[in-house]
This record gives sequence, structure tokens and C-alpha cells, in this order.
Amino acid sequence: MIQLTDNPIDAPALLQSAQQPEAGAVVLFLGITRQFTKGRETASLSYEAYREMAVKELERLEQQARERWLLVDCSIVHRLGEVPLAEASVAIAVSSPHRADAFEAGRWLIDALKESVPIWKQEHWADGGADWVHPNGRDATHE
Amino acid sequence: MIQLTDNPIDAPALLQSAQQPEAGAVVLFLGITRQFTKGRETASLSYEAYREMAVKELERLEQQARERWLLVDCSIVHRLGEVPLAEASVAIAVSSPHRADAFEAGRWLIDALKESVPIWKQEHWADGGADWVHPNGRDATHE
Amino acid sequence: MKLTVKLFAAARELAGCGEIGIELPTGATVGELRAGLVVAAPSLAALAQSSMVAVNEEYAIDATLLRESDVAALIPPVSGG
Amino acid sequence: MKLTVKLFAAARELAGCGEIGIELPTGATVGELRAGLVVAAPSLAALAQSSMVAVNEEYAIDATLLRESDVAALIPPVSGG
Repeated sequence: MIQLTDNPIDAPALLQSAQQPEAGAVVLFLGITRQFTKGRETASLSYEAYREMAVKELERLEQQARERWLLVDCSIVHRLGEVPLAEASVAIAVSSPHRADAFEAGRWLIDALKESVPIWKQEHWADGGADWVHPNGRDATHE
Repeated sequence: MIQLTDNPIDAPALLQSAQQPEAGAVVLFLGITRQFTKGRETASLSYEAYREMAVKELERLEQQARERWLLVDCSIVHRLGEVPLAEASVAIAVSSPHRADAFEAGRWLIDALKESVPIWKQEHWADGGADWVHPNGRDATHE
Repeated sequence: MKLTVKLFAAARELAGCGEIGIELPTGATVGELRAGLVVAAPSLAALAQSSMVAVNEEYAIDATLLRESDVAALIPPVSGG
Repeated sequence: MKLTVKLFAAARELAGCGEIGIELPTGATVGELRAGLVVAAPSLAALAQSSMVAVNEEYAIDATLLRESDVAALIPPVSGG
């Protein structure tokens, strides 16, 4: 299941959908807004997407993950707009009969998402100002 | 946080405790009761522990993970007694500034738990009978 | 032929608008669209170099041929997650 | 000295009880406790071979020396998770 949302991500609902009787393992990844990056304080992050294309790319990633690993459920949700401190900008929930698949697919999906999905992050600094994040630098999430 | 519980695991509460502003990534692993193992149907699993020692071993694993990776929060909860299909027998929630640490620590913790923590699983088969699980064989969770 | 190029994030802010119309010869390539975009919006010069171009919601290369009805977009380096 | 050995899971079911008292000479080792356990509960013979022994809630080796107040436990191969 692929979703872009302007609202807080409902992680418990993703877990519930992942907990199918065919599965033995669930891995949920949340990327959340971190307060400090190299000593500078972040007030919040905001995200903008090329929505139609982002959905297509995310669907492609889900399909590739399902070809590569044996997955029961696979959900990717990205929040857009402002994401306050400690709240999730992205959630990936995968379930699989055996745990290696869930861990590997979850890790691959977030790495691939950050490489190819047309979504952009803007840092809003606590001391004022805002910057669009340049990839390959460290930013106020999980990079 | 280490816990053995006779009740269903409250995964949303673990997520909430993991989502600290110092963190950028949360990884939650759930081991859940799978319905079929090599074609044979499982009705439920039940777990028994040497409680005092299991808590000590889990605390040791949390400490080792914190020495090896930079973690913000680290919770390990194991349910004891009967665990119905699709419900979680074990939950591991870790958060970290960067996502590599959360994924690696989560994976290591469940692998280590299965090797050293004095907890035993009994399969209750849908066609009757019950077997204590022999490790290194496949069982009705995520092995 | 006239194509509309969608702009996002830093590109949208530099250009001051969410899309730009570009006039291109029939059979033009994505590379020519990229050059035309910089003429139409010089503020995009640096960013257009480091950006990808999507055509009909798929990543394209500079050699890709464009058609009148195509939907193009400039995709600055992505940073979701 | 008399030690109590806790039993769990398959060991508990084979022995039919959750703990067994064993009489051991002063200064006995974990290896001697393992042998004494099989004498006291022959049904544990096979499982005792493949099990670990814990003393005071820590894994012990067969050479570990036991004291009167120690809490011992037979730990069949674990299968939590």
C-alpha cells in the first residue's frame, strides 16, 4: 500500500495491516524529525512532492521489493507539509514469513526511497531561516 | 526497557517511547505467530521463561547494543503464555540519530535473543498435540 | 511545440512559479528542453545542471525525444525520507 | 551439600516437576551436578546432554565450582522470539 498524506502517519494501523497470519515477522521503520544536526537546532521539517510521480515511484519500489523478497504486506507512507519534532515523515512496514526478508526489504526500501522518489525536504531552523536539503549531506532525519 | 509480560504487547506504546527528538530513525521488530510451517497448521504458540534469568540476559543484550551502536531508546518485550495467530510474541523497538544504527541494532538484538535468552516456545498444532520447539529448526514465527 | 515544465521545491522558489511554458522545435530532446528552461528562467541555471528531468512521470535522459502532449518536470536532487 | 535445580519447558515436562533436589559432595562442579541430575531423574538423560546449566542466573561451564547457596537451573536449548 502506497500513500502520500498531509496528516500525521497512523503507524499502529500500518502494524495492524502487516500482522497477517501468513507472516512471522514485521519490521516497521519510521523516519522522524530530529532536533539537532551538527549542533544546529531544527524547529520542524516540511516536505513537498511531485505527487503523481512520487506515487508511481513508490509503487515501483514496492513491486521491486516483492520480486526480491518474500513479503506478505508492504506499506510505504510519506507525510507532506510540516512535520514537527519527533513525528514521522515516512513509515515503511513490511511483513514476511521469515525475519531476514522483512529486515532486508525494509532497509532497502528506505535507501531506495531516498534516492529516487521525487520528494523534497526543507529544514526550518530554530534560529530562523529555512533551507532546502541537499542530498548526500546530513539532514535532520535519519541520514 | 526490558519487560516480560503475560498480556498482549502494546506496540504503539513502544513506538511512542522510541520517538524522542534526539532520534531520526525508529525500527520496530515484531515476531508474530505464523499459521503454517512446512504445510502444517499452527493453532497458537505458548512461551515459558526462566523469568529472573531472562530479564538479566535481556538487560545484558540492551547494554551490549548500546555499547556497539548509538541508540536513543531501546525496548525489548517478550510475551509469555499463549500467543494466538498474528499476535506478537516479541517486540524490539530501537531509535537512533541515524537509521543504520537502528536497523543493525534491531537485527542483532533479535538474533542474540534467540540464541541466549532462557525462553522456550511450544507449538500447539491445529491437528492436535504440542511440541517444544527445537532451535535451529524452522518454527512458527520468523525463523 | 509548446511544453509545460513543472517546478518543485528549490526550483519552484528560484523561478517564483510552479511551472514554466517553453517553446521548442518539433522533435526536440530533453537536453534541449533543459537549455530552453535556463533561457526562460536564468535563475535556474545552476540547479538545472544538477537536476533530473521527468517526462510523463518517468525519469528521462537528455537524449529522450519529446512530443507535444508530454508532461515534463524538473526534478532537483531528491531529499525525501 | 544439597542443591535445588530448576527445570523448564521440555525438561520440566520430562521430569514431571519444576525443580529437583540433588545431594552433591562439597566443592562439586556443574559437571557433577549434571551427572547427579540424570541419576535423580533418568528421563532427563538425553536432554541434560544438550542443555546448558545456569548458576545464579548466569550460564556456567562444567568446570564451574558450586556452593551450598547456589541456585542452579537446567537450560534446554532456548527457542524464544
